Amino acid sequence: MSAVLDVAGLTVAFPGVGEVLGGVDLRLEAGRCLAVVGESGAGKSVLARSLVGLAGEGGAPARVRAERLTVAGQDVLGADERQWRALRGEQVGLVLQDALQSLDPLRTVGAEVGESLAVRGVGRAERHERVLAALAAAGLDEPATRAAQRSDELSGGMRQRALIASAIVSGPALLVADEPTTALDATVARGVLEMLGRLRDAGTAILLVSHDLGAVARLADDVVALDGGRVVESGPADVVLTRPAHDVTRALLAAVPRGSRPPVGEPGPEVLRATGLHRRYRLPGGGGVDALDDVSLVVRRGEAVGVVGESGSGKSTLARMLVAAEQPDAGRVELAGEPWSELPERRRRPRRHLVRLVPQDPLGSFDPRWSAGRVLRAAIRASGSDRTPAELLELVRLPPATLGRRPRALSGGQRQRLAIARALAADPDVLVLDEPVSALDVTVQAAILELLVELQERTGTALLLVSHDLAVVRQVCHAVVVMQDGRVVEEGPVDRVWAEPRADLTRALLAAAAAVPDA
Amino acid sequence: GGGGDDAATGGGEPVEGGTLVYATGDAEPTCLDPHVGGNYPQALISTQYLEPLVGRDAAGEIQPWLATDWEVSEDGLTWDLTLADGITFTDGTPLDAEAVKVNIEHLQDPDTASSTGYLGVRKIEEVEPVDTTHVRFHLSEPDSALLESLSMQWTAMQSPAGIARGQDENCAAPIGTGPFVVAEWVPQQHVVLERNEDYATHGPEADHDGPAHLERIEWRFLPDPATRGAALQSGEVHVIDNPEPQAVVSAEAGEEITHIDAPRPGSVNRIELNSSQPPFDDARVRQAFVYSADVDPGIEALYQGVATRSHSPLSSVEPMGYSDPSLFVTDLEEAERLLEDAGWDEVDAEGYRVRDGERLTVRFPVSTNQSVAAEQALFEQVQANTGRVGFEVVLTPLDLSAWYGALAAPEDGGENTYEAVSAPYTKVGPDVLRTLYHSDGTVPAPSGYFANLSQVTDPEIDALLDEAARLTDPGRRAELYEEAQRRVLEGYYILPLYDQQNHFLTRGVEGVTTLGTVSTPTFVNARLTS
Amino acid sequence: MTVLRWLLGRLAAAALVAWVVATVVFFALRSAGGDPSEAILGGPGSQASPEAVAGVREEYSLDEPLVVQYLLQLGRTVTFQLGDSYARRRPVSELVGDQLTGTLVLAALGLLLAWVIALAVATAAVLARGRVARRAVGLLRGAEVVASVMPHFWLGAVLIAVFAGGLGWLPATSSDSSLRSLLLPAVTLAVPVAGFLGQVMRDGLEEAHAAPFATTSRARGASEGRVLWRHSLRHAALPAIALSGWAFGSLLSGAVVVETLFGRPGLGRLLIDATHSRDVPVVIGVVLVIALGYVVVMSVADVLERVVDPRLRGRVEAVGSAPQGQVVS
Amino acid sequence: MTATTTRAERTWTRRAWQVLGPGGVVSAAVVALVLLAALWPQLLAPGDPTAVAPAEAYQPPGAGALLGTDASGRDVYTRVVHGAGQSLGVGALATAIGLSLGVVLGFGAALGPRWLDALLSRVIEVLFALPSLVLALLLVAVLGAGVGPSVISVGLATAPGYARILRARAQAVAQSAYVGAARLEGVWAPTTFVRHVLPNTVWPLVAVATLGVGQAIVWVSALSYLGLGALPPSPEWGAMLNAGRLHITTSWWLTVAPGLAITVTAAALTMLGRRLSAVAPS
Ligand SMILES: Nc1ncnc2c1ncn2[C@@H]1O[C@H](COP(=O)(O)OP(=O)(O)OP(=O)(O)O)[C@@H](O)[C@H]1O
Ligand SMILES: Nc1ncnc2c1ncn2[C@@H]1O[C@H](COP(=O)(O)OP(=O)(O)OP(=O)(O)O)[C@@H](O)[C@H]1O
Ligand SMILES: [Mg+2]
Ligand SMILES: [Mg+2]
Ligand code: NI
Repeated sequence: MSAVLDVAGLTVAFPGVGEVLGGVDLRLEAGRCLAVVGESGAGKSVLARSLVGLAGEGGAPARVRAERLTVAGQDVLGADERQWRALRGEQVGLVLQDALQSLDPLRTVGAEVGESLAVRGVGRAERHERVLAALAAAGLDEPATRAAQRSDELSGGMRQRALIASAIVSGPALLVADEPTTALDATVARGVLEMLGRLRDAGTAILLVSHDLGAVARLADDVVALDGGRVVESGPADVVLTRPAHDVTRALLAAVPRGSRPPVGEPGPEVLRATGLHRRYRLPGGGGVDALDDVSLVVRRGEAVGVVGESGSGKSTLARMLVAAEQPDAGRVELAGEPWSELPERRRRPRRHLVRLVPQDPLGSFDPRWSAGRVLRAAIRASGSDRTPAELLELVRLPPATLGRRPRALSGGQRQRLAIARALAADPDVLVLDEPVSALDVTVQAAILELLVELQERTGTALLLVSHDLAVVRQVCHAVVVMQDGRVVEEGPVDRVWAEPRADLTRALLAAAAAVPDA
Repeated sequence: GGGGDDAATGGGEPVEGGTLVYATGDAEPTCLDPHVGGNYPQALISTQYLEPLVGRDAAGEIQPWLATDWEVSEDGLTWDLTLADGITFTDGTPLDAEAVKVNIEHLQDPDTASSTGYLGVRKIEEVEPVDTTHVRFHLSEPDSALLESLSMQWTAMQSPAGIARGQDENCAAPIGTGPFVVAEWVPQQHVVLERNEDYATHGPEADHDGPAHLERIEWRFLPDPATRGAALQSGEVHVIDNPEPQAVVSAEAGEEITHIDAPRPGSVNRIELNSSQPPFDDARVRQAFVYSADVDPGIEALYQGVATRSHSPLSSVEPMGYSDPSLFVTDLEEAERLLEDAGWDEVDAEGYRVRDGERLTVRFPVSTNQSVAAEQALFEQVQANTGRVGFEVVLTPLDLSAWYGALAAPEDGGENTYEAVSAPYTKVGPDVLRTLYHSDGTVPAPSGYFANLSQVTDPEIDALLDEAARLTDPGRRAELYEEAQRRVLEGYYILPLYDQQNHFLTRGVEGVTTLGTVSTPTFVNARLTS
Repeated sequence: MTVLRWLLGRLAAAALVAWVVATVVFFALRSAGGDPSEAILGGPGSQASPEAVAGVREEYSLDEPLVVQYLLQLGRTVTFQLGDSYARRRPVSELVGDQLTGTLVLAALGLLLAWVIALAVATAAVLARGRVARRAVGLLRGAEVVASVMPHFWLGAVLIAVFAGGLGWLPATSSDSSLRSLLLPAVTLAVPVAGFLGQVMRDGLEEAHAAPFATTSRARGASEGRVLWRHSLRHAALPAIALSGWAFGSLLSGAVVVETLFGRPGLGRLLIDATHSRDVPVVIGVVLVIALGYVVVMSVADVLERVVDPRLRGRVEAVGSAPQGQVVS
Repeated sequence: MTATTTRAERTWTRRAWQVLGPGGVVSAAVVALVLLAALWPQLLAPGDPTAVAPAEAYQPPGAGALLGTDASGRDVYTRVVHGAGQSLGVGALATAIGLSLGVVLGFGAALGPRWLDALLSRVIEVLFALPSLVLALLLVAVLGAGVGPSVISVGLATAPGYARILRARAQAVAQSAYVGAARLEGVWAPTTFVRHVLPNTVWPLVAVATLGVGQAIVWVSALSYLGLGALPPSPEWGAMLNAGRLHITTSWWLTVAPGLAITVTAAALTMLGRRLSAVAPS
């Protein structure tokens, strides 16, 4: 069978940046899936874009060289813009990494999905048919309704599927999918992967770029590992994922969260108790949504409690309520046995240092004009503790040089650590973390999780960890609370829940979270 | 002289008919009837459709027009005027003695708020229609300036039927005997004047019988001088007024554009010094100001020969004007000495003179509507020049309302808010001196306005002007007016600058002349050139 | 329901504007010196007799206390009885009505031109390929900034000197609504606004053109032109539309200057003349019309924004996340 | 010693180059020059800007007078240099007025109770609805011509713009996660305002204000055209430009010199403002 994609010696350089890809070789046949893995910045996205002649998008114009560049059976080495255009959409579909912003918010989903047909002059009626078919094939319910909506009216998962629909609408021979499952719920991600699997089985060649080795294991036939723009390892998926030859691949695999924590020996005193929390949000245009519906929970000293659930199930709302960033409509929160949620802010202020929130988006929670040092000093002053900024940095394993830098100048992992350091300034009794690692690279994620476990063991601070990733919860937490539609559907020790899940949702979540084979 | 200099326009055969476009820089009148209010823009446009009882030639001689003959009684209190026979207004109403009576009464009616016109006919106590063509004026006291007043556009004759329509309607389209008729007035845009086909009352300037050559005049309002110049150059308009001096100079140099210089009669353009309060209540200070102003080089540079320096209170077109250049020298040392004498002998940190802790300040409100750019520049030079001997001149550009406000008499006997001002005043004949320098002129109208802005209150001058106004003997009048002018000049009440500038540039038209009265242009002879 | 609320809001704004304008203009002009009765009696410096002045004062209630006069004026303004001009003795509504279309046509054409220029510049900037073209775009950026700070009167004077006085291609004056006579004044008005809009649009266009959805569109085989017309331009137009409301106000301000310069009849000139003669009813009338026109234009811009950006349609003012009372169970 | 200074200098200039870009650096240089002219005009032009010499009127640019002379024989170069102070001052003052009013309205609307927001938003809307020149005409009618009223009216006219930006900005900052984080740390609200809201709102505004100064200079010059601007014999650029405009065909330098001064200064300020707002942390 001839190769849909045959690349040799692909080199991409940017002026001022240098070579981002250095001599990449790839080969992919119809009906197969090739996964490209690698750490952040390895050049995965540049590679994906190069295959449709858009390497330089969003930045300086790229210089692309190759020994061989055959895409969908056509030699595109030195192709001009018109030749590329003929290829794009028709022969190759691209799903960009920024799925949430890859659909024009001003146009209907139908118009976006049908664009590659419109470009080729396909008639309106036929276009409509094929758009609906593509949407259905991408696993969207009610395709007709979706086609009439705009991207901001869709959830993240729906957008991701619509984007895939737009890439496959003209039935391309090759689909390049860059991180199609990041930012998706485990259950939703699983749906997307299954859909890609069906496409592959129907004969489409798929190039999958992903940092999620679980997804790779599920879908890919072959794997290519990139590091610094070079291919460091390649081979059949089951070989690479079970017997990695290169350090980078090995590190990637090692970083996948695995295993669980031993149960706490002696449960400490209660630090946080929520009883019967209710919260209802009004929706524009009438109606409302119950973000929290009779939620109760207890967190003890020395204990780590995980909160999992699908997107929109009320996890963040619960977290905000526990730190009294928001008031419950009904129910109450007690902090260390004393009233908390019903106090006026004035009386709450002196005890605020007892509980700290590490928000999902650490960058937004720092004043962009403040240096890390200033952030920490302010936190220390606010809680009246006697720690020093240097000490706090040490605690989260950040170099002292970080003190003078602004949050924007820090990497994602560093920012997350800084946020944790800030929270620790107060020596809180309980630390509430909302999705602390969802935006991070697997390797960085592993480091943070390790840090959290170690911290807790050292200080005994109670943890409440919100995450959509079951593996993360399992690795860090002793107990878990599973939420659905604002309600707690299951709770209990991690081991018990994993071993014998009681709620349907828990079972579905566990099934969706594909395990990466052990190295 | 009042006539235009009829240099042949560059090429082009004169043609009959056509529309002449006139662009004026003067404000758009709010009423086309010059009896109402009465300012120069009204005189300008009404010249085309209204005519006065008498005219005036270039030499200043009164000439017959609607009135063919006149006679004054021995005591000067009764005037008999004979009207031309068989004349009708363009609406068919006859121009008879009754019509004259209606017009004079219209001028005297407080509702019309006529200013210049009212001042001219205020001594007429009664108008007696003797028969159709004879009318008799009974005066309260002799008025030698009566004919001059009646020659002005502000007292021009209108159809009584037109007046009877009421002020609002009459303002929109006054009805007269002129060569053109008001056909349409689109405010802010133009007034369209159509030819009067039955024109019969040819005045002193008319050079042919029958109606005017032009079919129509479009009278446009174009406030920006640069735009007016460009519009003339591009051939959009045929005649413009109030050109910038530089435009006049380049017109004279070229072939295409003809320049008409028609200085206004009556008063000269001058800076008046308010003698009613310090510091100009002291003649020495006024003299020092005049000695240090040094306006000659400025007038030369700014006007480039377009305006000639004057040393008289009266316009150069007034035969009775008296001029004394020796009084208006530049002598800084003498100026300084005069100021020291007057007690202004200290100088403050900024170089201004001080007396008793008070600075020698001259407040000088300038009307941006009435002073052209060159004139404002000249005032700036006066400011700089008098500054050298220690005057602090504060120039304040003001819009017309505010400017009148600044000149108005204070409500309750307080001080005036100006020390110097330049206020144009147009009136035919030397009697303008009585308006401007008679102590009666310091008595404000209810609005606070008064004409004698230098506030000259010299009984001798009053006596001379009163006497001259009563006499009809030209020789004796001239003597009296000369003496009055000498006293005004020697008292340094004013700093004469130049004639009230009145220039027109024409292109693609010939035969444009100006009336010998208030120098407004008439198009009775005008023909477009192809 | 939301439409009704929006409409009510606009009406409230209009009423408020009317009230403020009447108040501000009234007190401004009454404290400005110069007597309105003069304006009524034939302009400043009139030598009307005391009887005439008294008569006028009585007729126009000028002898009442200022507060009473204010309330009278307010009553008239809010009921949109603009009264008669002092100086011209004609109903203000008529005067304003006569001049309204001329100014509106001028301002509208100015805005249109500004949009066309801005669009052309912005698209050129985005589509420019190659070295020379990029250089030229760099120069255009400078030109945009310079254009945006051009004083109207200077630009107009230069245009007149060149195109009317020098080349004689176009008339120096503008008296009607023919394109020939509107062109120079409209260009004079448009250039500074175009400079502004151009900068805003180019920024928006460059941003949208680099956005992931544009890349995705290219990946579907769309040409640069299609990406521009179907995607980027609508995004870039949004801030420009929002700015157009402001731009219209600036065009009306500019109209005051441009109308004087080109001898063009219009609201601007009417306003200047009326201010100079303290013709209070006319000033109030003109300012009111300008202000209300602005409210209308802002509303139109609002609607347009919603047409272009459907996301705004459902937007209602912050429907509360405010807690509905404290219930402790 | 010298080597270190030059290295320090070099890094400093390189930094400026990086932050501002070539256009920004040139603009900054122009602004610096204009500032110099504004503060110490004697340094650049030792002559007297008001000294008249009618005999030397309308001299074209040349050896005698760098930029020629005007209708009164005053040196145009000297006047342009000495006019910088007033023109720049006018722009700065108008912007200061606009900004302070904008700050009051904007912060009041953004941070006050709901009714205040509604009220102030209406006020902003009304101010927007009165175009600047209309405001200026009214003010000049009240206060008389001169720089003062022009400055006030331009200030008033620009205020709603600033207010709107401020309101949006202050609201965004007040609802930002970092202000929320400070609250959860138990920081007192007024402290948060001073530490976070104020600096993060006002700094981006500095850039906008720089842009506004240029605009204000142009607006005040437009008032000069209507005869409502600076009083003679002040060499304010707008007044000079307007006086020279009448001689555009015969003595071009009378408009070109102040015209360039206005456009170049305003353009430089605009460019600098845009660069600053591009680099301002937001
Ligand atoms: N248009 C461009 N101009 C200059 N540099 C670029 C451009 N696009 C990418 N790069 C650089 O190329 C490198 C590889 O980027 P790329 O986006 O391919 O990483 P990635 O492997 O996809 O990482 P991630 O997992 O975070 O998405 C990075 O250092 C990036 O900064
Ligand atoms: N301020 C708000 N106004 C209105 N609705 C809200 C608000 N905040 C949250 N909601 C709604 O409440 C529900 C729960 O939201 P929440 O953010 O707690 O979910 P989550 O479990 O954290 O989801 P995710 O995993 O996507 O972060 C959602 O339906 C959400 O749309
Ligand atoms: Mg990537
Ligand atoms: Mg959440
Ligand atoms: Ni993940």
